[in-house]
Amino acid sequence: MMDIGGGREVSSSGRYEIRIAGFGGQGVITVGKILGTAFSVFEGKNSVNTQSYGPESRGGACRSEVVVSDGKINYPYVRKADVFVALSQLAFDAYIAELKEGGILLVDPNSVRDISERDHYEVYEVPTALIAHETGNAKYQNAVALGALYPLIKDYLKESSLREAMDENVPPETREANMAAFAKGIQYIKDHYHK
Amino acid sequence: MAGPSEKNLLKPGVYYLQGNQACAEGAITAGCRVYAGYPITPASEIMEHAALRLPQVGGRFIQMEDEISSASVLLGASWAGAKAMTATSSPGFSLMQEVISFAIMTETPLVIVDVQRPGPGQGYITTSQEDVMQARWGHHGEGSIIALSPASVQEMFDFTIEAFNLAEQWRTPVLVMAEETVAHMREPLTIPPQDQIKVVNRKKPQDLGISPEEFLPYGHAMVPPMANWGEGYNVNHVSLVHHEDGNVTKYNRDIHLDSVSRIQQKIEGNTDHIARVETRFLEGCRHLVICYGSVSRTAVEAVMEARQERGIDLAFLRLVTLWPFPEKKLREIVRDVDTVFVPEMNLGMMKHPITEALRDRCNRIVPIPTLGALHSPEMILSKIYEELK
Amino acid sequence: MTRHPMLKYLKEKGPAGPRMPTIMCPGCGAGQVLNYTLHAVDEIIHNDGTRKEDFVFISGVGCSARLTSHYLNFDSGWTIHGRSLPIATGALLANPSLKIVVFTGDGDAMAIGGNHFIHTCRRNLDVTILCINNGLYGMTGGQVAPTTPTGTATATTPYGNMEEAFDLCKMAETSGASYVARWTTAHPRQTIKSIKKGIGKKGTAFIEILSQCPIHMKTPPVEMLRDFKANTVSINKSRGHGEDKILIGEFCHMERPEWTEKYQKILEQFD
Amino acid sequence: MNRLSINPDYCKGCLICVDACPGKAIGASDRVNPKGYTLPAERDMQQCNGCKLCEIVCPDFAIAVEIEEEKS
Repeated sequence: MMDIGGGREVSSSGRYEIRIAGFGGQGVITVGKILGTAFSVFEGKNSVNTQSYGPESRGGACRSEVVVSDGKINYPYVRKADVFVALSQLAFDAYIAELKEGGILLVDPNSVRDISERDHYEVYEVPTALIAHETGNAKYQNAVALGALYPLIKDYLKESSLREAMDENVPPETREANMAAFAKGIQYIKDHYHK
Repeated sequence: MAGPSEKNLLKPGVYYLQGNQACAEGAITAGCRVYAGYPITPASEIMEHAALRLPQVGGRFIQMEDEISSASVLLGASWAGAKAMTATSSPGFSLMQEVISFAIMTETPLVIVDVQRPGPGQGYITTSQEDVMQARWGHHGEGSIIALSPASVQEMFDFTIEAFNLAEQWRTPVLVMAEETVAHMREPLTIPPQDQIKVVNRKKPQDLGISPEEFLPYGHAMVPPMANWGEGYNVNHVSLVHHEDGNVTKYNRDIHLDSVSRIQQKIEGNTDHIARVETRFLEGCRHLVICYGSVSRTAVEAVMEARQERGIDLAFLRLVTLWPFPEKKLREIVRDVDTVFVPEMNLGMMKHPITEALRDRCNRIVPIPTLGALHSPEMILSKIYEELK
Repeated sequence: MTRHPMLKYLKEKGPAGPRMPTIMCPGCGAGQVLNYTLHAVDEIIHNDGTRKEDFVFISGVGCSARLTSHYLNFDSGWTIHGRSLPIATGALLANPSLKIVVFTGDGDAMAIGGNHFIHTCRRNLDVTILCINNGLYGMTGGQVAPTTPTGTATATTPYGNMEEAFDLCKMAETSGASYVARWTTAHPRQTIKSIKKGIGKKGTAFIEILSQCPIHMKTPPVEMLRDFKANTVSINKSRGHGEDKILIGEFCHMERPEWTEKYQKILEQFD
Repeated sequence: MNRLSINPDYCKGCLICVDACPGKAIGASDRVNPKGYTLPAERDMQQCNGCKLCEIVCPDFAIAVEIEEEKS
């Protein structure tokens, strides 16, 4: 697996930064938790997962981030994101400026309609809400997004790590549906972007 | 055979927990077996974790009707021999001040975690360091306090254990002044084998061969031994000015001055044992950043970058304990610097004891205030570069 | 595009941008209670001649409290958790003619605010208390409350709630409130009528409104509203045989001297 | 015939109005607002008796009934 930062205590360079944003109820926070668990529990890397939220448990802006490094992580939040997953226009507008040049941008095109300076990033458009709806429940939008994200960051972690982390962080009765939605996300990227 | 409390402790190893959860696990590891709490963002997860875990280790959890009653539970529990804790956030912390004052005067070991959020009033629900003065001066009356400032999920675990140890060792309430940043953050947490974790228990009169008849609940030593209810020591807990035996009549000013001074000196006089600071790049530095809590994670990154990119001779000092304030230690290690930067998530609070301590050790103190969110490295760096042009 | 008739009582946007839609979760009963309250207030303003500027809405903290926060086009206060009643008391002492309506929740009124609640009723101060009872702490994430049914699993009772719940109306009645009623969000017309009566009553009016929290109860709002209808029975009809069902209706409606009226007699000694 | 107005920005798709309407004049539409909430819509306004229960029970003040002027 890709070594990040060479295990030294580094400042901003030796970090791999992922940000997921949307609105309350889309499962944004769970995705961050799963990624953090995957990196730290199953890949043995150091990672910090943080979240920011408004008082609204539904509908309000919501953001979850994971900073990964083989070394020590001091500043816990994203400084310049390597990967940005945007599940709503509001979230996209709020954080696109902090995605680094050439960074990976994964959006749901049905809610993020206008992407300014598209050529600055590696853009992937996945209708996560629609796909989740097709698997039977919009609630699994975040699992679809996680599945779509995996092939784009597979240099940094194994699919098994993500699956095991999902196993630990979703209610047991939803495990099967989550795994199905996750697989659909991977498939979509394979079919549309050959990754 | 280990009783329920040992059997269900977290096995040694690496976990990926939220700061709030690590805090509750730290309390359990330290021997906390009574938890009382009340819902408040951003501290509720500590209570929720305690509600789940305490019965598993033979402890008892209760959700009380408010913060005043939650804190009051700790007095009764501690007097009845248990290690007890509650966690709240800034508005609830204000409500608990009377109990803290009471715990200081009755020398009652207990732990209160304050996951700070912005104020005043409802303020907001994100991160803050705006309660650090209330921690020291919020309770009515004299007396001192011990307050720790965790900056990571590991420290939310370690410092909660340390808080109980300090409370039991010095017979005093101890505050864990956490911040929403570390409370809601998830990071790897290493839990060492149980026998490698130091757990301190209060000294009891029985341990010192003091019989109930000879026992002075507020006597015998700078830190009096503590008798638990139910063990036949007929101890009266009183917080009116009292003699060593707890007698509150025969008021006289000398007893008043002596007893309250002892209670204060018990903490302030032992700052060297209690207080801790961390320093980096201090040798021959020209300038210095002093910080605490989660801000220290931004500050250390800014210091490294300022040194690497512009070769600025900048050192880093972190207050691990806020109170008792380590003035003597600061004056020993900071001899002669030009500018001292003090980034805080408030409008300038710890800068006051820092200014007093380094009055003749630096040319100027430059606060870097912000509210409601962690400083970004750029915020601190731009101030440093601007001031040191 | 016709606009909802009660929007005239709400601040939809301001210089700092839109304030609506409200922060409440989809299908939350608190929003319905606000709607019913505004319907009641609207009728009072038009029929009884009470001026709009005489109304004051006060709330503490919690989901119920967000109703006043910044949506109401009235004098209002979004105050301290559990302390809206002492604050209302202060307003009455300064100006007894104010029509004070307090939005509170089961936690806000009966846990942290419990002591102030029983004393306000004992004094029979002229305030209308609308207690939106969703049986849990919603804003902080679904913790147990003094009204959570025994046995319920919540964020702080993972092994099932072993405590007994309060009967809020009984407490209000025994503490001295002069008007006490219980409805549910599934009884709109009755609730509106009752709120009108409560506001019109000189003295403490306590109206408990069972309200759905679809998010933490993980149940569609429509289903919860149907349950409210099915699991309640009016005290007039029950005649004692609806024991397993929750009693709704007016429990108490009596004349008791109101605090500021009694104080007026003291003041009048010095006229 | 009475007409319904739905404010797509305020509506949160709880569909309480659909269930409350005595004549079943309102139904869930296939339209979704930017937040993904399913919006209600007129289903059979012949059944609407102008009781305005939908307006009263709406938690978000997002639905309004326009009563048709009585033709003399």
